Amino acid sequence: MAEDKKTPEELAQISYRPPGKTWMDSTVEFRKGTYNYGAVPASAAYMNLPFPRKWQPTNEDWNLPEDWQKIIFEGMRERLNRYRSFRVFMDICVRCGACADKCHYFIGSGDPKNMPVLRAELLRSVYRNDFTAFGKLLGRFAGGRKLTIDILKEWFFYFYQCTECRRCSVFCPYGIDTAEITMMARELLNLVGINIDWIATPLANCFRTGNHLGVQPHGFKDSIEFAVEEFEELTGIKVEAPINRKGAEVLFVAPSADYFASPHYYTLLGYLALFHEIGLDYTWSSFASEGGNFGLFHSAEVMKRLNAKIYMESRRLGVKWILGGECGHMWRVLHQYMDTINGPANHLEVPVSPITGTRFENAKSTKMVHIAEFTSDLMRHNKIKLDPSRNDHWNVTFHDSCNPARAMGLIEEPRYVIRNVCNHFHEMPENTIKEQTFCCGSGSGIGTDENLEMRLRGGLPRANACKYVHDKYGVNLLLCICAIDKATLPPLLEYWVPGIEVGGIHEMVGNALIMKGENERATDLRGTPTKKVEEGKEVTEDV
Amino acid sequence: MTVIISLLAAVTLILIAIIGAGTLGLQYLFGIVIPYATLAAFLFGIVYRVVKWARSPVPFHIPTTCGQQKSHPWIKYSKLESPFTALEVTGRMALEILFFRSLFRNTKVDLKKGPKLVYGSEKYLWLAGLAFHWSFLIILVRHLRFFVEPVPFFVAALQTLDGFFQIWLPIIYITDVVILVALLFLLFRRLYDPKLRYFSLAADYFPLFLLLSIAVTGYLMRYTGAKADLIAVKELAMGLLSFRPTIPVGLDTIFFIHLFLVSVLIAYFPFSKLMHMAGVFMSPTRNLANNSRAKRHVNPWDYDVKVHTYEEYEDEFREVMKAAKMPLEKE
Amino acid sequence: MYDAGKVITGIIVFLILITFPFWFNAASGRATYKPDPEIITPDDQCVETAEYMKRNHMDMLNQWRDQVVREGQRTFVAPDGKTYELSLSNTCMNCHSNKSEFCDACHNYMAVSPFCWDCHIEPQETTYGYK
Amino acid sequence: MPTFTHGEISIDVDEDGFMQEPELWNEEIAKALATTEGVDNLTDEHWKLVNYLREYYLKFGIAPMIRKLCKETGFPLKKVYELFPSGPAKGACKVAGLAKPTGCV
Repeated sequence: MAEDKKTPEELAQISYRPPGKTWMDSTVEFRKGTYNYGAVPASAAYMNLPFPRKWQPTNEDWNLPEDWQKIIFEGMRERLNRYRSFRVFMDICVRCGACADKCHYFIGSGDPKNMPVLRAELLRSVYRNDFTAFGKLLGRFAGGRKLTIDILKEWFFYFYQCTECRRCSVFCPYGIDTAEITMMARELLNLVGINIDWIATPLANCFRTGNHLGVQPHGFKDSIEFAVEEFEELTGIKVEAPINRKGAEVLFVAPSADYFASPHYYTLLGYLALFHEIGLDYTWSSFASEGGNFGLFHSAEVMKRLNAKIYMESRRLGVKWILGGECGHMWRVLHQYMDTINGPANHLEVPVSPITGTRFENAKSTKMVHIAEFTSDLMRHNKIKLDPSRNDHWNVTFHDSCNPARAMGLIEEPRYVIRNVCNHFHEMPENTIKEQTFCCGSGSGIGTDENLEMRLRGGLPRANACKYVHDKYGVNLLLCICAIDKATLPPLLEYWVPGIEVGGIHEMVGNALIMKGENERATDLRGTPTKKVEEGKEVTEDV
Repeated sequence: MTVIISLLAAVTLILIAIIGAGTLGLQYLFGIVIPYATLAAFLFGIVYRVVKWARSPVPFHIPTTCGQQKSHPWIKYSKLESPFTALEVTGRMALEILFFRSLFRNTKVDLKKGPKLVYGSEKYLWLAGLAFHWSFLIILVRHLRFFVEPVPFFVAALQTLDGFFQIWLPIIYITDVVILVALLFLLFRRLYDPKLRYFSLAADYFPLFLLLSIAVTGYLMRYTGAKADLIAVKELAMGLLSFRPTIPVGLDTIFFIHLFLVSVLIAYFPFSKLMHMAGVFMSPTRNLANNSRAKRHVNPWDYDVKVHTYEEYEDEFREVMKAAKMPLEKE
Repeated sequence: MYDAGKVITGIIVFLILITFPFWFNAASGRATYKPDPEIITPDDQCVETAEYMKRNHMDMLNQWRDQVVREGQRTFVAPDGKTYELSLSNTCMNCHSNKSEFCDACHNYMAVSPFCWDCHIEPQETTYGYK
Repeated sequence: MPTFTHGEISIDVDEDGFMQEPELWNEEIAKALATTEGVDNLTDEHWKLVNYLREYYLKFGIAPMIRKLCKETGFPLKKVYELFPSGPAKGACKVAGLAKPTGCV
């Protein structure tokens, strides 16, 4: 990657003019920086995925099983019978093109097969050829294509260049959701043993240790304890962070990156501060130590297998309800799938905030509450003391993560939280936020380094909107509620618009929270001096 | 290439009608047999397709939310973009079906130097789409005067309204003009925009040519010297509808072309992208309420999967957990 | 989740709407009705053939009006050389004097509402002693 | 799967040059792997980092939190990048024979 890195100016030389020849028979070139590595056989085998083998996309021969076409067709038939979305979306697209320039990958790459309509056609053409009367009769003339190895390679390339962000589906007059189509394509690829490692290995880790990173229970404890210690150094307050404690009222589940990576870590400190200050009776779990679920990016079956631990653990620990941290796709699974795949959660109670008494009616069946819902409720009822001026050194903007925005409608809660803890909040342009938000370019399990070029391309629309508020308002911090965002936006912004850092909203809460018995805060949770202190310093120096 | 093939297909259809109903005088075939057959194909085809879709369940609850969810009572939620109740879903669907709500959001992106991305509003597709579909519907309803006796008041009222400007004689209907402009725009757009041209299939051009041909033959019979004998046309239609088909005197070739093209359209309909008419009602990203955490959605084909239990987990990590003084189920 | 009830309802509603002409005509009992415009005071022939008049009378009347009102031209020469006065009341209605049996027969059948009578006074049919 | 060879050393690595069998790691391999990261000479500071990673890995089976790494070695993140230009995960971990962390990181 480092070797042939293009400058932003070079990368932004994008033409939206498609090539002259037809899309129906071009082949894919696996150029470094644009594709993901194949799954490590051990990870695939651990998850009992079909045909684990040593394989890379650049190989001429993909060592497919003998009857791979039959497997794909059988898999397609099965999925057409199982998913109305798949069947309807295969049939009703009129190719109006409204989706074409809504995809961040198309905007950033100009590759016509990144237009959602054409991405879907890659699959649809095969469906048409073998599952519809016109296709069987007229073949290519009816837009049908015979399934060949080149088409399979094309599927792999382009369905791992879709982040399942659903932005296109907002604009589609029939609500055709490319995420659904990508999910089906990825499931089909999995059937013949084609997976990427950035998904397969987190799956195996998560199945075994409870989290994508593979942090084992003692490592989990070590990390949480480290955060507790560091928090004490920062504030003088020793918080409780119980792990696997039975009988707690609330089980808290966060994405694993929160206790591993930066800047996620500062959000973790924010959670710890908040829970301590309100005296929440809660516990962490080393087993349910991952809210995220890369199964969503792989197959419905694996999603279910990984998600099962959350309800299982809530039952074992005997909690009343579950609270979930800042994470994007995690909330797609929790909001739209968990109750269906692993519910009903009759062992739990309808969530009630022990601090405000608010009953979370909107979560009365799933029994899991988003932390932005929880915290905004605390603020609404004035249950916490806040000093937003402690965040005055940050000029913030908010990036709606795809899944909370377009699969959940969680739009105002995080904004309410931010307005309570930050004095300088500026929205990015209207076409790039809320339901029209742009993906970070790295979601759906493709936020790794081998495809960095595609990530930078896909992240261009988001970065460009950041640049707008950076230039206009001096925004220097992008807040988000997604662990993938926190991991992948820093290098993205550094590339396209240096000078913007990335943080979580509960980091800001942690900064602004006035805690009983705390030391005067000279710095925020990252160790950055607060404005007050800086200004104070200048004054004393002047004197 | 696909454009030319589609155009040729439409021209061929016209020639078939000219030769068949005109030269060969197969009026019984073109006036009775084909309309019956295609109507049957239309009705059967649509029901068949919808039933086929409906036989696949909606296993997961996957609405696309385009607005604020219902959570706290003090946050106003978007009833039409993130509906919570069945009634609100109906509202969302009505907006979608009657006014193409989602398409109304359409934007276009421009990459300026910098790089700087600029998003502009792009309403032409929405406007042309809406104009076409509404005109088509009104024209269809206006045609009821050929199909029912007595002609209901709403058909006459619609005619009066549609002929509001009273230009020309017979009065030019607004929808006749609008549908032509809209169809030409939709065709032009497909040909002009290189992105669209790139992914457009014959199946995208063909319906446009077909509809244009139908419209033009209709105009010829209404507005020009090739006027049809309307009484004869209605007699044919009424005969078909009462299952006493006859070929009345006074039907011209131009009418048979028109009728044949319409027959082709309705036969083609269920097996083509035109099924979006029914599909739009069945799209799970639009027709579900955003209430999945409040109300459990059941997957009918759900099956048990291999999960990793806590017991297995503790068995694997008991030693290190013990060393780290973590609570254990089994010592 | 199949929503079978909703889908079936939808299909039924669709079928009812789309077959509206079938059952409407069956209910009205006028499926076999055919208008039979009657000429009560027949002259030997019309200014043009009946076949032509059926399709084009509206254009002709329109032209006549324009010629009379705008150009003051009041004579029509028929294809057979005979001349007629350009006048709805005095020429056409000589033969087609009964609006309700002649004009309305087809106009109602086809839901046409011509604006002849916006200006012209509707004929007092009884004065012709018919009916 | 690629093989990495450097002088006498020949080991299996993944596409990004990370060791496939971390248990085979030794100091010679570390030196050899460092050359792929543009570090030709491992100084005491490099070793401090590598050894810390190694010890943590042997105890927990994974790399430590970046924050913890910085704190316990006393190197601010900037310094870590100076020592290993491609950073703690891709640079330092590779030299220490650790696997890449995966997930939302």
